[in-house]
Amino acid sequence: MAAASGSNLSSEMEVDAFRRLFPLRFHERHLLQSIRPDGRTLGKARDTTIALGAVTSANGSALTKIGCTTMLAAIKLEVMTPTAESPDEGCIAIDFHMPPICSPIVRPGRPAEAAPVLAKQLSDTITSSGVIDLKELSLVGGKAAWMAYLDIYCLDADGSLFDAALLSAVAAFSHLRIPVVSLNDEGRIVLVSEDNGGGKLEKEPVNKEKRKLKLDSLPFSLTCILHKNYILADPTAEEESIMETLVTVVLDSSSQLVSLYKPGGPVPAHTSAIQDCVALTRQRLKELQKILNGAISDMEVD
Amino acid sequence: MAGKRGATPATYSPSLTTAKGKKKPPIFTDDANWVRSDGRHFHQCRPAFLRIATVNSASGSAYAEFGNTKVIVSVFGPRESKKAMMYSDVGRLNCNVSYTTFATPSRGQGSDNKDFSSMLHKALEGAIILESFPKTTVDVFALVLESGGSDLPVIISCASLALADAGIMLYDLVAAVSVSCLGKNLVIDPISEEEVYQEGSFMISCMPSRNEVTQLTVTGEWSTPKISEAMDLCLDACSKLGNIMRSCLKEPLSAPEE
Amino acid sequence: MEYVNPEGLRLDGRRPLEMRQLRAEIGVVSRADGSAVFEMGNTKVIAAVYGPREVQNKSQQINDQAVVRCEYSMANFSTGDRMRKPKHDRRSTEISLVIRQTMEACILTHLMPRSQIDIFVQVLQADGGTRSACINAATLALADAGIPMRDLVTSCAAGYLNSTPLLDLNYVEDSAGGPDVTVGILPKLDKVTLLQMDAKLPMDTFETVMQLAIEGCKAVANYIRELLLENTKQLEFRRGV
Amino acid sequence: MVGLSVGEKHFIKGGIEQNLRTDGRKRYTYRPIYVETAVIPQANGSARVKFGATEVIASVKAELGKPSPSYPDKGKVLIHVDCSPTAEPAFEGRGGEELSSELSVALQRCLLGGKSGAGAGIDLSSLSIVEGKICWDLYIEGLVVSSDGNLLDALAAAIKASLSNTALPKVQVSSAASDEQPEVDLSDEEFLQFDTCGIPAIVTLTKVGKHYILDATSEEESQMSSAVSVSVNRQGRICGLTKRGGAGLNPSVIHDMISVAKHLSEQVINKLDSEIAAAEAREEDVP
Amino acid sequence: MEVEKELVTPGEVLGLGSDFKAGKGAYFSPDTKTIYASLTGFRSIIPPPIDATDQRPTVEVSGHKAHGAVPEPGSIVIARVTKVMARMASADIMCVGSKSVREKFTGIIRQQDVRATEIDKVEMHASFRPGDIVRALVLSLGDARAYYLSTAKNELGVVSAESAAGGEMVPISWTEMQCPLTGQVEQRKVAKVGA
Amino acid sequence: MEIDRGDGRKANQLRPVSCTRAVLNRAHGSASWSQGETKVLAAVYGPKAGTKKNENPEKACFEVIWKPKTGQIGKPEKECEMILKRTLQSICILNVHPNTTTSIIIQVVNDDGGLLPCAINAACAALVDAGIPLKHLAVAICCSLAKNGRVLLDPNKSEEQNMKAFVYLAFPNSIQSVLPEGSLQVEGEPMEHGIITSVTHGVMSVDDYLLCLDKGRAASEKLSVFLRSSLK
Repeated sequence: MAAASGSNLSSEMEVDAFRRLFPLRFHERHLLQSIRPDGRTLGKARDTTIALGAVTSANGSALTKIGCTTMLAAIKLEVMTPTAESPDEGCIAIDFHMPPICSPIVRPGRPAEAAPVLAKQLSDTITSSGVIDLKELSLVGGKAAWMAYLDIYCLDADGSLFDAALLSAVAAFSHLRIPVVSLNDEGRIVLVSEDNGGGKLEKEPVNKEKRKLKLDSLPFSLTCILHKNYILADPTAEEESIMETLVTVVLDSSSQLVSLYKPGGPVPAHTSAIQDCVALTRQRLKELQKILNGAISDMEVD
Repeated sequence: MAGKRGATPATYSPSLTTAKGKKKPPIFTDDANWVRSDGRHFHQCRPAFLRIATVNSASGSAYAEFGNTKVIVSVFGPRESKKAMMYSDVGRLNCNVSYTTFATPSRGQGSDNKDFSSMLHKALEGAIILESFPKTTVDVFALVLESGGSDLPVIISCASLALADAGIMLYDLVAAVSVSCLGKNLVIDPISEEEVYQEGSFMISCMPSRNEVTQLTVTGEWSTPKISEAMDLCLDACSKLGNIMRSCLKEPLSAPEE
Repeated sequence: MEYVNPEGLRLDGRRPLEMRQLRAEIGVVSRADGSAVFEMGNTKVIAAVYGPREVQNKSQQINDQAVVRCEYSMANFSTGDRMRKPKHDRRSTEISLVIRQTMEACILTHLMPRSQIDIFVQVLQADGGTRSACINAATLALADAGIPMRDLVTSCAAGYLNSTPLLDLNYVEDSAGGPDVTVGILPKLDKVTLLQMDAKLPMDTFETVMQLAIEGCKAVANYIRELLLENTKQLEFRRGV
Repeated sequence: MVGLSVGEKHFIKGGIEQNLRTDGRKRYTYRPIYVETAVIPQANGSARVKFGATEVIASVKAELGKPSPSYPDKGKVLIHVDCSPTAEPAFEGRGGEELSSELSVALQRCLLGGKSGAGAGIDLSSLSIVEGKICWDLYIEGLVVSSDGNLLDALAAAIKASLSNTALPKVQVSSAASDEQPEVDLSDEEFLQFDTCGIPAIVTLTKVGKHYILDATSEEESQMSSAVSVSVNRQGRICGLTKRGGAGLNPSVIHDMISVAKHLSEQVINKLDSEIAAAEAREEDVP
Repeated sequence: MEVEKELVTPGEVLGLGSDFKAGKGAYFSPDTKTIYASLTGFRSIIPPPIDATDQRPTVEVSGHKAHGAVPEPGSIVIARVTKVMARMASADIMCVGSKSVREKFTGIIRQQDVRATEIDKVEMHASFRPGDIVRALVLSLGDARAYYLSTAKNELGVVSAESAAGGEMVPISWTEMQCPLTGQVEQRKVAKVGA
Repeated sequence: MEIDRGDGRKANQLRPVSCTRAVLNRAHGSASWSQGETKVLAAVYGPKAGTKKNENPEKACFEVIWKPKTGQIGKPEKECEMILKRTLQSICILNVHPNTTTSIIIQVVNDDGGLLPCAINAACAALVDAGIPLKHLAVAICCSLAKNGRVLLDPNKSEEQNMKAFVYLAFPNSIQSVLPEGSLQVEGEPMEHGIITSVTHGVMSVDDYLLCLDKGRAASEKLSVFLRSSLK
């Protein structure tokens, strides 16, 4: 191994400087003992937390943290006139933002070029996974329907952004409450405030109580790095920048394959590697479902 | 079934059923014992929740929550200035404030306070020892997650915490408070409803322990005595806020290194 | 729409071959190396010249002559409608290019190698013929800045409406859709340095309209020359020579 | 910006200490003010103001518009400033944008008062025609032609002069009863003049070393540690205040600066009004 | 002798100017004649060296992570060479002293700063190659774009380099390095590895 | 069990493929690739000196510009640019021309389904035409999954839209290796079975995905034979 002969140089240099100058050698030395610089085993994901209802001014919101990567998703419902060809369907507009606060690479003038790519990936995955039945967003057939603006903000970018963003989107949808509305005389939908719910009502409210969205197959994802014959689950930003082959597997709760996304990368993925990734994702799926249900249950409590 | 690719259709947000043509909500009558909508009396600020080191990939960061106003600030640097910049033997400060789309009740309002970035720059400029990092730049980026009223003072205080967390040499922390004038009485730390109906506003950012004012903006009509009354009110609110900020900075250090 | 009434008078009372009233002032911007205001009737333009000075970005530097850069911008209140004038829309970029090429032709750039000359033109009031007014203002500003030039560049526009050639069109005549010939000449060297025309014109009428415009340019040249002589006399007087 | 050698910097600071500035003025004296009105014939009102070498042009255009839902009984006033590259090569392209937005916000803060429009120099309710339906929208545009310091005061003076020169056509509301857009016809003979006594003047005190100076040139501004712009109206009430510049200021210093500004403002307002009256007079005899 | 550890934040008074000298993390404000803290950390007092004329102890703030390392004149940096031109080589500074920088700074090594002897006959391409790791001394803040670096001492110069064949080269003299795989010798300005 | 596809093709029959090289004279390398109605024109300029802002100067860097048929560049175009850039970077030898930028411009002439694979093939042909050193070529194919579980290869636009799901796959092309014992063995699997790029649309089961993989590999043999013959 080339690193050994350079040892006289690295022994007297500090670990921190060696990590900055020879990142690949630094990581490969760890992989030999199948651990990673932050102490995790190869297949273990970072600890994940979900906090629902982080934004009071939004109809549904969630803050998720996977290790240091932090995402804030918020859904605001607005009324739109549905299109002619799908009169009784609402619509979802998904947008992903990387503000300058999330990483040193992003400058206010120049947005990160990964942001539009992730936005497209997220909207493809969410629409094709069918987690939201657009018919539930309809209000008055042909005249009014809900337009759900889902905005996901990356507050701290430390690797596997897609997993954290998808998790925050799914959590925000499960926290979404559709407000009670009624049609007033000018044909505009207006909120019916809870207190005078029982009071005089020119129009009986379109939907009775503040209801939740019925969510069936929730998609969960795991990104892995293929390097030589190692598979590293849930990489940090440093690992992603050194070993560039990423495979993102998205499974839904009925363990159907929603998407398998491998955008090139020096290491070709063989079938065995694909199967290992899918197995890791299945195991990760159970973990995430447990965390999400925990968050939902203690939200119902308070 | 892909999401709408073309221009998203025009949408409007269903606002609360407000009766038409109501002049000014009666709660702003001029009698003295009137209590504000969120129960605070005139000279009481909202509870401040502050935390530092919230963004790992930034050199320094801070999160501030004053009632419904939630702000995250991260500081990068001192790092290389942009190529276009000329040589300067004094460090440079670069500030940028942005709003999330869901920060304000209606979607588009975030963009109309473009001048916050230059106001933040002027408020912080006086407190940073620029000579300690020649030729390089310190970037201060703020993101307002939720706009609940008097956003700029919260941004300034949170930014000075983030600078301290990043280890940038400061003359002093910067605490900022704003006061609205409704009828005769001065209302400190106004929420957005109060801001809409204010006749005048008085925003001050100062260095609490050196007792120096770095930024001051006044709008509306004020008589001189009222200005000095507002000034004293704000200065002692700033010193109280300064102590809260200092305890927030000391707290992770005094606790055993986890 | 009748642009020339039977008695031969135009809408604003001028004869077809009559120019609008010229007024100019030199040295209005004290911090600029050279500046001038030029008014043709209601069209009012201010020009400022900075240079020759150090080239800002080294990539544009030419080592045997000076780089001439120009920026044309319109004030928000300059035209009737109040629409916000974005700085870099196509029209202003095109006019900046025209002014730069015209001025570059007449400045002796090889005398000032590796330097940069900035010409900034701001339209305060636009009432037709802004292009010509800008060139005349730029010439005055360059002269005020003492930049060596082959000759003055003066410009004037002429049109053809109701089958009569009209000199120095105003906004109403300009937007009547008729042909608009803008000419820029070096009066002493009697050379045409700028010729722009849009819309169709038979060859012979084009000849007469162009000749008319050249006459206009010569008249502007005389006015400018007198103004510069007057200005130099004042400078001499002020220096008490 | 202005390249000053160390010697020049000391020369400027020393001069201010001894109350004798580089151009011979005292600390609180203005440069010669020159006002010319109706420079832009197409606008409802316009003015060109020169403070020594600083020259700005302001124009007011009035259009009929719909009042904002939250203030149905008030007209709207929008102030926008533009920095022309003729003033400084650095304003070329997008260079001048930051300064112009800063000036626009400072002017709005000093002239238009709080969000509700109360305490504004311009009485917004006088702009309303039919409450909730039609009102006058005033678009005030400022243009910096040549900049040699003290832009904010010059712009405020130019706006005050252009407003006094503004002539709003008289308005008859023909069909008053109907609910939607009532037709309005504008008579172009008699105009109602704008009362500008309420409009404040801005006084900027620039602190260099220990002392403050008035109407600073750009060289002096490059030496300032901080500056306070106070807008004071005729009744002596403060209608807006902006502190610029980096260094911190002791609150007592600020109070002192405010009182000095108040005291000086009467002198400035009278000087401006006399200049405007002279300009109006000049305008009468040369149509 | 350390006074019991007391936590200070920027702006807190550390002592009067008359009885303390301002050390690291503190500054002296002339108009109020007091010393304030400029960083968050523990207040510590360092006794004055015995022979120093000024007997006042220095007060400083320590313990808190100072801002990321910034190259200053006189600091030893480790950089990776990016481009080599006829008269200078440009390099990305990765570490200042032993601390790595969060984001790279650009430095250039001019021809006259490569070595101390016959500086005008220096052949840049024989001293550095893109990709080499170099230990250098920061000469000055340089110009707007880059810091001026120098490798004019024995222990400065190329510390590690990759040969054309990809092997990690071993230094054999102060001007040559050899590739262990192919045995090929390449020219470099080599840093003498410390004892 | 024969499924009649709109144009009468069998399940794993590809659309007619045509590739012409050196179509543009100003570009260093260019190729136009058409599969059925889908036609893409690729041009390669470079390697030019200098690298972009935060690119690594020690390696050659690639820049992909995707020009859609109509409209401006939106998020889908940015995604295709990123996928194409990563794919091409993985097949080129990067350390031959350090500190250079090669820009690849993709102009969509017509899109009738399977746009991304067609673009990948066109880009590879253009890179060969420009003489850029490549480790191996990439061959891309689109496999779609019908409702009844059958895999259809190279669907056109209408088929793509009403299929249950489809996946774009890119494989290294098969090589006639000089070594006697057949192509290179990499941990027991022939080298060209490794996937370079895989992008799926629509929900499918894992085994369906593996089925698509095998079908795709078989089809890529045919495509690489065509590619090799067209490049001679």
